[in-house]
Amino acid sequence: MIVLRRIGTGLVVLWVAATAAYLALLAAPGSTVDSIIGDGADTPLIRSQIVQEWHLDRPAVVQYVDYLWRAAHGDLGRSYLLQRPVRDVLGAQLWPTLKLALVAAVLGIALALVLAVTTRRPWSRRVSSTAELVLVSTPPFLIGLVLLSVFSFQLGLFPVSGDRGAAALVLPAVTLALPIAGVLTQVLRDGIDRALDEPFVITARARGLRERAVLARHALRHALLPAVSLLGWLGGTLLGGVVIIETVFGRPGLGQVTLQAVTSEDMPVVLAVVVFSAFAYVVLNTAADLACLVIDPRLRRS
Amino acid sequence: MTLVLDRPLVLRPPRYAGFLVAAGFLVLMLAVVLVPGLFAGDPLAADPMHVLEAPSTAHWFGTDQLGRDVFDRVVHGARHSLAIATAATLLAVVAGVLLGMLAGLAHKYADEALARSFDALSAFPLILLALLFIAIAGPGALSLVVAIGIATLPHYARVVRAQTFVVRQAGYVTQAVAFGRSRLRLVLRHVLPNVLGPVPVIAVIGLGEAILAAAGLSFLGMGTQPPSPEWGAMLSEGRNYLSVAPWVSVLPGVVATLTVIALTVVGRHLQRRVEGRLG
Amino acid sequence: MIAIRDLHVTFPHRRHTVEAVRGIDLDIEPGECVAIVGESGSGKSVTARTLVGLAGPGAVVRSAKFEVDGRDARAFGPEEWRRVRGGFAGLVLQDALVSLDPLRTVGAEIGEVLRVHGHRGDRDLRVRDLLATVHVPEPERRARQHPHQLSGGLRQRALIASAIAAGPPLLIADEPTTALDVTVQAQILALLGERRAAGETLLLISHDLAVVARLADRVLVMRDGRIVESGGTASLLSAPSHPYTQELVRAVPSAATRGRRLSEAGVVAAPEPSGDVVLEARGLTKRYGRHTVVDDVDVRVGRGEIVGLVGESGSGKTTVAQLLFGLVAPTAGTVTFEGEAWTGQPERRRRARRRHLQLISQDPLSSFDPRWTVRKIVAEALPRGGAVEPLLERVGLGAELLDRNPRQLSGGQRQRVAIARALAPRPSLIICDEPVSALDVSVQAQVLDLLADIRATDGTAMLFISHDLGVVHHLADRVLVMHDGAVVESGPVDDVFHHPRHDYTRELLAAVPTLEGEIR
Amino acid sequence: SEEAGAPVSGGSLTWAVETEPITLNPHQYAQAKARLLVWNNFEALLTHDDKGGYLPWLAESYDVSADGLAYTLKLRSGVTFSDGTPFDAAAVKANTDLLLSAGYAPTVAAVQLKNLKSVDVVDPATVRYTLKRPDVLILDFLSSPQGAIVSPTSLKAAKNLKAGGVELAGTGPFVLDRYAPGQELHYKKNPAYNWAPANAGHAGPAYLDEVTYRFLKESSVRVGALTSGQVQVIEGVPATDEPQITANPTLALSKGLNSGSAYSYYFNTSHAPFDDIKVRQAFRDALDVGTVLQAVYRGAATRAWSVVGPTSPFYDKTLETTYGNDPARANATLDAAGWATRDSDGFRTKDGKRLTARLVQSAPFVRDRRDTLAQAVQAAVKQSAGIDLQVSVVDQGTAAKAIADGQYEIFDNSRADTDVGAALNLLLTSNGAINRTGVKDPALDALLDKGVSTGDPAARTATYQELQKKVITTDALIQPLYAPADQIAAAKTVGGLHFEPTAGVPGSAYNVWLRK
Ligand SMILES: Nc1ncnc2c1ncn2[C@@H]1O[C@H](COP(=O)(O)OP(=O)(O)OP(=O)(O)O)[C@@H](O)[C@H]1O
Ligand SMILES: Nc1ncnc2c1ncn2[C@@H]1O[C@H](COP(=O)(O)OP(=O)(O)OP(=O)(O)O)[C@@H](O)[C@H]1O
Ligand SMILES: [Mg+2]
Ligand SMILES: [Mg+2]
Repeated sequence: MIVLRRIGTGLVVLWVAATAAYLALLAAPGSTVDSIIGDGADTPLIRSQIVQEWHLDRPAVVQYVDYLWRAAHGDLGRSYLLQRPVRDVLGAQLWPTLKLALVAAVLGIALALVLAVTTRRPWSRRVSSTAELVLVSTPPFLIGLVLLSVFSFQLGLFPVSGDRGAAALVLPAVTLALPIAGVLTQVLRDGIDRALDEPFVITARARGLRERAVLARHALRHALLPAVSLLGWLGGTLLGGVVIIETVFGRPGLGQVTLQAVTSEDMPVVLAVVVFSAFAYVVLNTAADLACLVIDPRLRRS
Repeated sequence: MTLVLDRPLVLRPPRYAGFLVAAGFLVLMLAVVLVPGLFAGDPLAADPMHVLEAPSTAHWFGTDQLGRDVFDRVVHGARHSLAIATAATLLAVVAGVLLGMLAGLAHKYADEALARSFDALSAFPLILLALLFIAIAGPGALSLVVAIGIATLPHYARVVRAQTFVVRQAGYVTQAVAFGRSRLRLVLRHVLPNVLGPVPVIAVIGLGEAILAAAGLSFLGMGTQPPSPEWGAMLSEGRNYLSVAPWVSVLPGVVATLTVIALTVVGRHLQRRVEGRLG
Repeated sequence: MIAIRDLHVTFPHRRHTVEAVRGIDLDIEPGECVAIVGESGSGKSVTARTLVGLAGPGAVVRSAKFEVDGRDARAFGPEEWRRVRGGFAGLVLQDALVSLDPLRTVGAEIGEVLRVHGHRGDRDLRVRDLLATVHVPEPERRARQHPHQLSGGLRQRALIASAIAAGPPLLIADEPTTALDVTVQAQILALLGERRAAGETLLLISHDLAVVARLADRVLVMRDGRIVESGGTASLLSAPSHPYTQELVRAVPSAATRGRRLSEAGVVAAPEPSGDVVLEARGLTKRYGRHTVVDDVDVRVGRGEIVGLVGESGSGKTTVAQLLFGLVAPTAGTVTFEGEAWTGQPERRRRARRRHLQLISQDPLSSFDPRWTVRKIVAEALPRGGAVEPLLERVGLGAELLDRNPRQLSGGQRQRVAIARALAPRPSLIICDEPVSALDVSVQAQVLDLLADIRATDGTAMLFISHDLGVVHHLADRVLVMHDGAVVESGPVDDVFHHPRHDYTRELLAAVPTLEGEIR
Repeated sequence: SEEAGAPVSGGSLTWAVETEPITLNPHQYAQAKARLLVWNNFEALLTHDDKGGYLPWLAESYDVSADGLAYTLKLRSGVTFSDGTPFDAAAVKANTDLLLSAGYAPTVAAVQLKNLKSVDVVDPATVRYTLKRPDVLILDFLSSPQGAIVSPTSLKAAKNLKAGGVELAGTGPFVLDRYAPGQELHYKKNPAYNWAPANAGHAGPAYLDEVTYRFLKESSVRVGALTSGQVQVIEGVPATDEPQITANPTLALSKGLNSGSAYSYYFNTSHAPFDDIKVRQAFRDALDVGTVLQAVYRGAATRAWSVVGPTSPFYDKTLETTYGNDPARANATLDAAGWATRDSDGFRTKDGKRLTARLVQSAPFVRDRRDTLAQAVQAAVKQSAGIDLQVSVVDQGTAAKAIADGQYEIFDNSRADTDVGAALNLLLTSNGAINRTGVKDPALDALLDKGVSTGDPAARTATYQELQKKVITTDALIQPLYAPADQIAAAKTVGGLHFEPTAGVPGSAYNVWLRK
């Protein structure tokens, strides 16, 4: 029931997102024909041919309904620029991005867990929280540029760019993971602090539990709750992050496709990216809700 | 009364030292924004004979690809970057407070619709949302302001909405009903001021986020137009020379980072103060 | 078992150091039940926690002698303290409802103690036995449930089970009955009495003299971190020697205190009811979904009358208050206020009459706009041009508080400000929803005296909601007993409380611990 | 280079390129930077020699009728596409007909084939192109990527015809067998290949077994990949990175100037201020192109004096040093033209209006640091003559709108057409597809017509030189800046790297070998 309702709202969010983006792009300056022509030759003949080819002479409403109809059937249209089905364009770029995002997420989460749990003594805590502050305050591309400059250009430890082999994944994944780790560590630490303030922790201590056990068996689980609900945010950050990270490290992926599509007003691709990101958000948030249910029995009531 | 237990006490007292340093830095930044000419020379003066020179006493931050002094550009860039971030945050705060309060006070369905649209809006990564907006309006400072404003708006709207719920049900609003106050008066006298409470503090931290977002978008070439010395744009231009002249991109980035850190430190300090007062 | 001399516990802070405990002596002999009573903040909990080495973060503990189980605890390391906790002394914490980890099952929480203290054998079986010992029905099913699935009473039982799991010779119970309904409270006290009868050593902590009176052999009265008086329970309660203890004993409201002042010697006049009806509700019903929260309730309050409304938590008292106040529309039923229809009116029409109906709630702090000063809060309620100072004077507050923020006031002062504000528009009826439940006995005594004075001088009628039968018996003229949303019994207080006709009322009355019963 | 030794067969090469082609269908070709990829697996009927003439490739010979309206080509025999389809006249006709069909390649049909009437199969080894009016540029088309012949079988079968890819089969020395979008293209040798043109360097199959082209957009990243040995060849080396290559003894750098039009600023003459020739002249005098180029490209750019690139056979060398870099004259001219007052920012004004020129650059098409160059020009003309050059880099839609609405005073462009006549037609004819100067001059149109009506190189040179004098000297329509160039940097173990004759862009991998 909960799942069904979630899927329902999810679909609504998707539809709203797709429609909003569609309307927004409709409002963009320059016609669709302009964006298809790009900086190429431009004569009335060429224009009329383009209009014919893409059926741009139909009323906007018809085009919109057609777009929705096809999107509902999994057909996201054809890229104006690349002349290929959008599904192929995104499909081909999905894996490199996903790979990067997954590795970065795992790295970031692992780092955050380790830091939040191990840096409980005053001085280590201070060092760690300062580092977190710096990480969350630094533009990700600066982190990337510095890592690139030091580890690739100066030391030559990692390949400069591209998507070949595990070594090429290290720097971008670290760049993407560091700010995430910064935020998550703060959230986890705060959650642990809060949990340690709760009376049940004193009860646990009064039973003779070791401090380590109090942390692992009681506090950490409570700290996970706020962290898990950040899953949606995490997905957004990763997706937004790859746009910049892929540019910095010259990696292929959705970020590059998005950027190219936005600058050249490749409307079908832009729309697809919008729908995809809304989709990812819906999926991740549903997952987060379910995870919260698993962790916190109090939520299972209704 | 409940007790605060077994958390190392050392952490509780606010870090005044850090706060003071950060606040001092921000004051300096403010001065730089108001009278950049006092601190640095012409950010546009190109010198083709001294291109991509390393930092020295003549050029503290080195020179860029056109022989412009990077320090001068960073100083003047503060005005551009901070103006964009401030304008965007103001936009987000004003719109967010209005919409959030509207949702918090509205009837169930209107509230639900508004809340869902905040959700839908925050379903998109800031960068993507801004890119979408820029795809429509074209790059430029104004686009950046509106894009970041729209993208960060749900943040404030949600806080205000939640706060409105709390305030709406608070005892003192009930009490005010007991004195036969009209709805409008209730909203203006009790709800609005109490809802606004946490907003300035979030806005200070949000300002840092706006700076980061603006820098990110400028980095992607969607921001201010050359030759204006915006930090993100400088980073982006300098990136081409990363292997030969890292200072051109790294130093503006460091200044941007320091500003964001300072804002966060000051914001968190204020937050603790406010929470301490309320709780 | 415990021998402590000159114990000091301080919490050093940068600006102000809190001296929570200032030089107390404490001895506990095996098989004895010792009680510590005192007002909030007197240092009871800190003392209890210091006994197991958990005084708190940054606490500085000094003592001339600190022996636990015959050994000098001042030299204990973490491992030795760990063995004391749960092994030598079981601690039942003050906040019973939140002292079990909400994310883990009750069985896991109890089993944890067993594991830590090296229990051999089938742990699940032992957990079930323990739950049965503390009279948890269906222990097998309960062990698999999470705390939120248990009622307050069951949670407290489970907590006690976990405290005694490793068989510690000493059980420390910090306010084991606070926040529980009277009937549940009686059951827990019976459980503790059982353990005491079985010869266990007990350290009982409470702010409620009546609770302590039933169980303890010896009572220590604490105030401001010091022990002001101690002695055998019966002698101490019947003939307190320290003025503070005297004050404490006098301040407990009950049937016997009707018409008397609680905070000082003296009487309060109770005017004859005039027979006018201020507010009348008929057939009030409120449903939330399929759940009927208030079921066909009739309420009538005469001019100058104090009507008590008692009932257990969740019985619908607050909802009745909201219905009468007109914040929530009833599902069925009508309310007439000062002879005119009150329900079913648009808020615009009611606005002018609002001032005649005021509200005082349990938590005054949340009823003040956090940004406002006392002056502004009271002035808002005053008709144009009214002065604030005389009002404050009436409720016994000095003008020096005028420019303070409510957060800078004590609990009693806050409630007085709330009363002053409620009085400002000269209302004909004040609805008081648990106005004294959060206050210490002595402060509660002052507030109750104040309310009685107001009724006597102004003739203001009150609907007085409380779960404390003693308070209602002390103050009210008539009483309504609520149970599961319905009024099961009503009538003059003495009639209802001395000759209860309904089973539920009898049950309630039987559960109330009273000082008189113990002293005699 | 010498260190690569004599050609050897075998091996696999990785080559980092700047641009990922938006399409792999040669008919849709639109990016000069993609040209080095096209010729690996596709071939045209003719190819350019290095003197402005044409050599047969898939054709054996060509013949032009006296009236210049019929071009008859004899086709090579024994050629097969990599999918097994035989190459013949029908295949050629199928390709050209497809190009002419509505909606397939609008630009080719409207520009390169605008004068084509029909294509006819004379016999299986002969095709005839019949024109509506004389147009020598048809030869340029026949040797261009758009004129490449694709297997008609694969054209019919292709799912994403316009995007192309592994499904399109050509006759070239390599076969495209893998395309990883965003990452790389992988070609393997076509062992049956035996029909290289005369100027290809060798005959028979290619030396390399496989070539991989990786797309690395950032120049620093390409250089890094080369210096760290991840790739053996890169193209596109910006001036600032050149020292890194030249300082490295194991690497070699070579450059080629592109054909087509020079990178130039075109003045919009349809409104003020550049409707006044004096202002156009003053702008050019205010600018010291040499210094600006030196600052931005650090001596790596070749200054252009004409709209026609210096490597073109039609280039008019006499234009050099005849204008520019005379601030005194610029200021005098502007004073005389009425822009005598200055505002508080130091810019010239007239009737309260600032002397402003807007240059709108479309972000996706900015390359070679032309945005940086624009900033340098901006600083220069401000300093020397108080001209306010406003540069904006915008997205494609905004740029298109600005151009369509005439909201610009300067338009920047370079064209990589192999025959510069094609570029000039687009840029300068009254109804040219990218005529952004707004010039409508019958005399100019007549010259442009004359330039394509004869195939005689000498006659064409004379025509185009007259034209250059007119647009550069007489009318001051254009501010030429630099001749676009390509760079190749490679490990010295790589041999046979070269630039395509005429086009001046890096050549295909056919003649490249890798020292063992
Ligand atoms: N960790 C701590 N840091 C600072 N002060 C503390 C701490 N723990 C307790 N205190 C202070 O010590 C004093 C005694 O507190 P304690 O909890 O012992 O009171 P109590 O008698 O149990 O009151 P209550 O009846 O409200 O539970 C209070 O003033 C309290 O504020
Ligand atoms: N808005 C509401 N929606 C649904 N149920 C409600 C609502 N308000 C109260 N209830 C339910 O109505 C019942 C009575 O609540 P009420 O607050 O009136 O009890 P009470 O007697 O005041 O209890 P307490 O002594 O704990 O304050 C409870 O079970 C409560 O959960
Ligand atoms: Mg206590
Ligand atoms: Mg209640």
